[in-house]
Amino acid sequence: MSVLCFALFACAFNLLIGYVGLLSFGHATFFGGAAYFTAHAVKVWGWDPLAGILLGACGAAALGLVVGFLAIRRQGIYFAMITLALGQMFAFICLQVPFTHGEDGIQGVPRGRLLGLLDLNEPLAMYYVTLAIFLFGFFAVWRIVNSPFGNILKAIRENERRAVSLGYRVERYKLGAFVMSAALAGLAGGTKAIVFQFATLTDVQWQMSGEVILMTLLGGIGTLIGPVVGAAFVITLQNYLATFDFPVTVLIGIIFVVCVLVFRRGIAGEAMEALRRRSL
Amino acid sequence: MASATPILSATGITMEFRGFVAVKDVTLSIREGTVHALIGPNGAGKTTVFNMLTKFLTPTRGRIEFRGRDITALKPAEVARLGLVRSFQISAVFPHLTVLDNVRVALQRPSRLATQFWRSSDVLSRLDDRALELIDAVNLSPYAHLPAVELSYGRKRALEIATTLALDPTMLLLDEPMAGMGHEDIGRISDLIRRIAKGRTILMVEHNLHVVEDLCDRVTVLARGEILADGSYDEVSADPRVREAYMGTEHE
Amino acid sequence: QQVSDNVVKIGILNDQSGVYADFGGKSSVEAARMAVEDFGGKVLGAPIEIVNADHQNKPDVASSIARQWYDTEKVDAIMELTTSSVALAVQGLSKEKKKINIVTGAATTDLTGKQCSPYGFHWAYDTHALAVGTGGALVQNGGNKWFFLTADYAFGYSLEEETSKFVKAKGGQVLGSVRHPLSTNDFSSFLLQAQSSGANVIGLANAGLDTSNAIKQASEFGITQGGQRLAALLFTLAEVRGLGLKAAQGLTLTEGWYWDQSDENRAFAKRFMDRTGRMPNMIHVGTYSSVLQYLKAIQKAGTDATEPVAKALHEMPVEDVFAKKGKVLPNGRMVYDMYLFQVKKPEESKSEWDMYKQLAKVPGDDAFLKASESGCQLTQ
Amino acid sequence: MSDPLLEVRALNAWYGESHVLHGVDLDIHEGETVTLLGRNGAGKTTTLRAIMGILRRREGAIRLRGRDLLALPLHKVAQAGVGYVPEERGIFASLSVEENLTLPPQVAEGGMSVEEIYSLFPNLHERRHSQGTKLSGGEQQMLAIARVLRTGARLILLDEPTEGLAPVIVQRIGDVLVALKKRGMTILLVEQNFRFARKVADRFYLMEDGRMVNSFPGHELDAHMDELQDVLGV
Amino acid sequence: MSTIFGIPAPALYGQILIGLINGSFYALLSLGLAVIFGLLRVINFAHGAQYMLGAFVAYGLLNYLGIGYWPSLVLAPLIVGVTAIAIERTMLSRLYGLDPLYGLLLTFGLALIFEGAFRYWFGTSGKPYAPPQQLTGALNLGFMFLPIYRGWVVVASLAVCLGTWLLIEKTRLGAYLRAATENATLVQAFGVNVPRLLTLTYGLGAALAALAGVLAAPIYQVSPLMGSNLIIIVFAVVVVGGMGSILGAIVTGYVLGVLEGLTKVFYPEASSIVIFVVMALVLLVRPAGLFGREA
Ligand SMILES: Nc1ncnc2c1ncn2[C@@H]1O[C@H](COP(=O)(O)OP(=O)(O)OP(=O)(O)O)[C@@H](O)[C@H]1O
Ligand SMILES: Nc1ncnc2c1ncn2[C@@H]1O[C@H](COP(=O)(O)OP(=O)(O)OP(=O)(O)O)[C@@H](O)[C@H]1O
Ligand SMILES: [Mg+2]
Ligand SMILES: [Mg+2]
Repeated sequence: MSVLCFALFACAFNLLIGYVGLLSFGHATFFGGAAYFTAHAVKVWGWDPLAGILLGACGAAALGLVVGFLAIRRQGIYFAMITLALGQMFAFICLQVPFTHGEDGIQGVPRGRLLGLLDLNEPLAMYYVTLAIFLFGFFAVWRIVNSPFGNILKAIRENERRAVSLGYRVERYKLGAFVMSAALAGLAGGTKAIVFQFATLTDVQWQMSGEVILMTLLGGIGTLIGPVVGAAFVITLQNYLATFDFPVTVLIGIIFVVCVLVFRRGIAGEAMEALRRRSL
Repeated sequence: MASATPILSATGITMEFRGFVAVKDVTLSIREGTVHALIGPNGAGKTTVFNMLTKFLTPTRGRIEFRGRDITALKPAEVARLGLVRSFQISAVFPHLTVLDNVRVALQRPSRLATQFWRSSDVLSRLDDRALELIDAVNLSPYAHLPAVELSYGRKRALEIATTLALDPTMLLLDEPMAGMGHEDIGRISDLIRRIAKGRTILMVEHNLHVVEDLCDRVTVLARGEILADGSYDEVSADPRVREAYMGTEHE
Repeated sequence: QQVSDNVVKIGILNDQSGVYADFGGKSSVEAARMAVEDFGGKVLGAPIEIVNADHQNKPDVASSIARQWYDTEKVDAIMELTTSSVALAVQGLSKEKKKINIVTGAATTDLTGKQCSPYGFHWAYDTHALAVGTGGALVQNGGNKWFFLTADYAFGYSLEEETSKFVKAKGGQVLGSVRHPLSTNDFSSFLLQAQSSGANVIGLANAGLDTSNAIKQASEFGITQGGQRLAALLFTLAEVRGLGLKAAQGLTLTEGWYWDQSDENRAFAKRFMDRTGRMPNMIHVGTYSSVLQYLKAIQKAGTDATEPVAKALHEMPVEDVFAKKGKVLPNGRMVYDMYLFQVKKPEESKSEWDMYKQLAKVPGDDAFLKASESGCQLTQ
Repeated sequence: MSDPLLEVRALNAWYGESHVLHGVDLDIHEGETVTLLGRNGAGKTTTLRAIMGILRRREGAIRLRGRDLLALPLHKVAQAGVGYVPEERGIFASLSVEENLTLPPQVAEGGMSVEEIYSLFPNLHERRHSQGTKLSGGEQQMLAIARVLRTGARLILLDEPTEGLAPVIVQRIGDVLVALKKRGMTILLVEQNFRFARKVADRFYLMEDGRMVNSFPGHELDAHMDELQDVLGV
Repeated sequence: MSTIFGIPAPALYGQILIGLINGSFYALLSLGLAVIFGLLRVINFAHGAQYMLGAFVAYGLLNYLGIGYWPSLVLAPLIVGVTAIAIERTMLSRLYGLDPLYGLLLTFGLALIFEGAFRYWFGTSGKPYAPPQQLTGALNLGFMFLPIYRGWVVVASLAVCLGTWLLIEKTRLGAYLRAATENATLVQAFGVNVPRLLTLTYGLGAALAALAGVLAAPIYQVSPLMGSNLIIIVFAVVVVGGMGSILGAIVTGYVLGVLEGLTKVFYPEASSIVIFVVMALVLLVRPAGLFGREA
């Protein structure tokens, strides 16, 4: 289940990097922010879990609007830096505002009954709900990428000035994509809060943004399935390595470096390339 | 055919860059339905005027009106949406899209297919006929499925013109459309411009005087940021100041 | 069947590579192994196995590991649980799964308060004990005018708030406080404010690198030479060593254990040192003690089933190298004595690890909240 | 006849997977001005880039005074005395006009001085402190040419130097090339405007689809008009 | 005693001075970052790690080889610079011409490796490092007690910043550097050995970070964590100053240091985010940063 949450998160992230060419280094804001919103709504206000998750996604979209508004003014590396800094700012705020409970996090979030019917404390029920949400998000990304709107996004990535001269209000497109990506990341974060029954600072910190980049990079930037593969790989690795003697961060760092140097296309990307070569 | 009312008029526009005056108090009015040339030596301020007219630069002073509407304060995308579209002097295409996709991107905008993120992009295939037609018009049909990066320079320019035309603009601003083109293409693009000029207004910057002579109803000469002469090609080319500042001695 | 699956499996789940690795880390696993050996390697005839994992300070990783341990690897109890978000998350899970967890690596009193569990125990320090130790005992040692440097988040506030309470209760005064953001590099602005406040104790309500940096810079600004004392509310032996006595001298702090307090402690420390190359701190020894006590409880209950073992843990006194006359409250809080220490001057230190002198002993009953005041539902 | 200064034999070149030059042969003798003609996409620019070594995927032989250029890293080619004026001009935005002008290191004695260059292109003098890319298109072209004149390179590769220039300036550049020729400079020129080219060229090469299809001396241009018509569509 | 907004004036001067000291670190670090970014178009995420490395090398030199502060001031940047050169040669150089984001990701990975490894070897509580004998003690400036060592930090970093700025903006070498940022191939086609230039630049940038690390060792705890917290702030500084603008990095470093210092007095809770707030404001008004050129 945690793999599904992270996979959705990575897909949302990939929507930006893979198709708009924007590397957000602050996506943890939307993921972790949504987790807090959902956890709070469900635990304190006693909302239905689905409503809580939706609130998380909407909250993330709202955050996306603010962050995006500031960040889309620049491209490439500048954009990455700005999102990173804003993300860091958000993490500081989360540390300080009372409803997040500082470093303890919001703990013991009840899973409750979905729409009052389905008991999510049942692991299998929870699993299918998570799967359904993931599939919904995955489909949404696919749809957006292969839509007329997605087409314009690609054109903007290619040559922004030219797109402007053709009459496109480029900022709106980018902001639109950013908000969509944030909302989907929020969907993932909100679901995670219900699955794990807590929301903590780890999800809003920049290391989390780094992790989602790793997942996407490892799986294959700009491939639809890549982020899913990458997320599964990283999460499994993290849990597996936990019982190892070797320091986890070092290994993750090494994977990062190796990926960038030799498998830039990522697992899915390399696999597709291999297939293409064979069919030639 | 050409009516007397100006479709685009600029009054006293001035552009200063940190103390350097690139364009000084230029007043220009383009009559609807004409092909108007803006010529002048290098650095005279032609591209700068273009940039101001399409709002990629905001004039330091002055006022610009398009079809009776004050557009001095608009954003570039808005100006394009009003039907005033430009091409760039240094070629501007979407490099990793195919030629066909390049043109389709332009066609998409007025077709209201641009913001639909919930539909499949297959709906765009309905734009293909029109796109191929435009590509054929600039002689790029054999390359329709090639990514634009792989085109040679001259062909990129041709593609850019096709893309600009795709918007079916009321008025076109072409910045040196012939630059870098081979002779046969110059002929072809001239024909194309002549064809599209029907029912449209065109303002172009061009150094190829044959083309200017051939195509343009009216010529404005810019030198050092100011208007030096204005009139038909014959009038202007007879002006000794223009000959000295621009054409040089050899041009007959 | 007395012992499920014929083996007692204990999981040590802590931070082994991150910020808190020095608190417990891999060495805690060694401490747990020592407890198993000291117990005799078998309980009720069944072998004892220690497993361990690095949760990387991520509650979701911790929670996944704990779930996997409980569900597929048949782990019977989880110990240590560094950092409060992890401890709370795993305690929540353990409660749901009806498994025992004993926390030694986290400070929040919520573990035995609002979020207490019938199967959850809190074995070493908590914020309350630290506050009582440093706040209360130091006033009696002459530190009666306080100024706080507080980390600007919940942990810092609660340390400051509780400490102030005890300072005032003992007749001291709190002259003011300044809040600094988490992970501040430079404390000089705050130290200048503290310096000019007229206080004779500067309380550092923060943790980790923040505390280290504040202490180091305080010595640079001549604060201790100027007659003010520094009191760190959460600081351990390893960190003092990292600072060096030159910078840390005169610092007062509260810990639950120090190697040089008795022959028994020295003997334990030597064994530990031989195996890990470092001196144990209260968390290592706490984990040792929690494992040992857990085994004793199994022995007493005659089974490793959760309910009887939890009952035994609640009832049995704790008597080992870590705690003397320790007792467990109904909310899971283990009550034992804490100590106020002062860091020695470089010239007073006789060996590499000779760093503390004891100022006061804080009896367990004073140090820890009473079960009835803790806010734990189980005790009402 | 003496050995050529630059000798290109059976040159093949690729952009990634696409094979663009198919066995190009080319000789330029010391002091000669040679013009490459060909329609858009014929491979003229590619030939220059391959000689310079900017395009790395090449086969065949390129020799400068008998020395093999194929194996040299890019900067060594320039140091061997080859100057390059790229099609897209390559003016640096973060440098002032004057810095742009003085950027290329001198590779040999005998280059023009900055003063000489300014008197040749007064526009540049006037705008010397402004940012390089703030120059107009034509001014940038002048700057790009001016830049290699300073370095003392004896062989310069010029890619469409008159593109986008006002007729007066084109004339001036023609004069400059003639002057350079007098100084013994060797020039390889790519040009669409062969009215301009005929003024300066000693020899023409005609290119089509990545191959050299013909070569003839400058004065025979009129005699080859038909062929040009055919290949260039004049 | 005169007061400004309820704060005694002397205390205020003290805070400004302290802000300046912090600013020195920001300036040094963002300078190195800007130099590397300026030429290699690489956001050097390993910068924080290289800063930390500088401090640890100084610690190591002292404790294992008995080499003191002053030689370390030269040796540590040199050593770190050499490792950086090795990294550039073996890894970074393969990424040129690709999307600059890969450089960022690579250095991010390197930062994880360095920090993880140092945490593994040295633990997290850090190591002691005392200021050199000559610079211990403090000056009484009347309004505040200024540790001599801090005064030295300001002087040293100002000098280094100024020197680097002159090198890049006023020399031919600098012109090559700037031109190569835009079009490395073309600069190389003019006969400049660009690959070597890139290598040296990365080495220089890393050495600047390491120098900041050595300067920091006596003030801050020498710990594997010391870089990762700082680096994000330094990124913000660079964005505010305008990426790749050398002067911008330096000036903004000092200005933001002072601003942060003042926030610590007036509204300490906000001092960690003040830089980010400034960054957001600057981006709204001047997207290219205060000293950046519009793209
Ligand atoms: N952004 C700018 N900042 C400063 N100066 C500029 C800027 N843009 C243009 N200029 C200057 O303004 C003058 C006019 O430039 P412009 O590009 O309009 O010329 P042009 O007439 O289009 O010339 P060409 O035919 O060579 O393209 C030039 O001298 C140029 O250096
Ligand atoms: N970057 C590139 N990638 C792939 N193919 C390219 C690239 N650049 C050019 N080509 C192809 O190489 C061929 C030769 O191009 P080149 O630029 O050499 O032509 P040219 O003769 O200089 O034309 P022009 O007069 O238009 O400048 C063309 O077919 C072009 O499509
Ligand atoms: Mg122009
Ligand atoms: Mg060409």
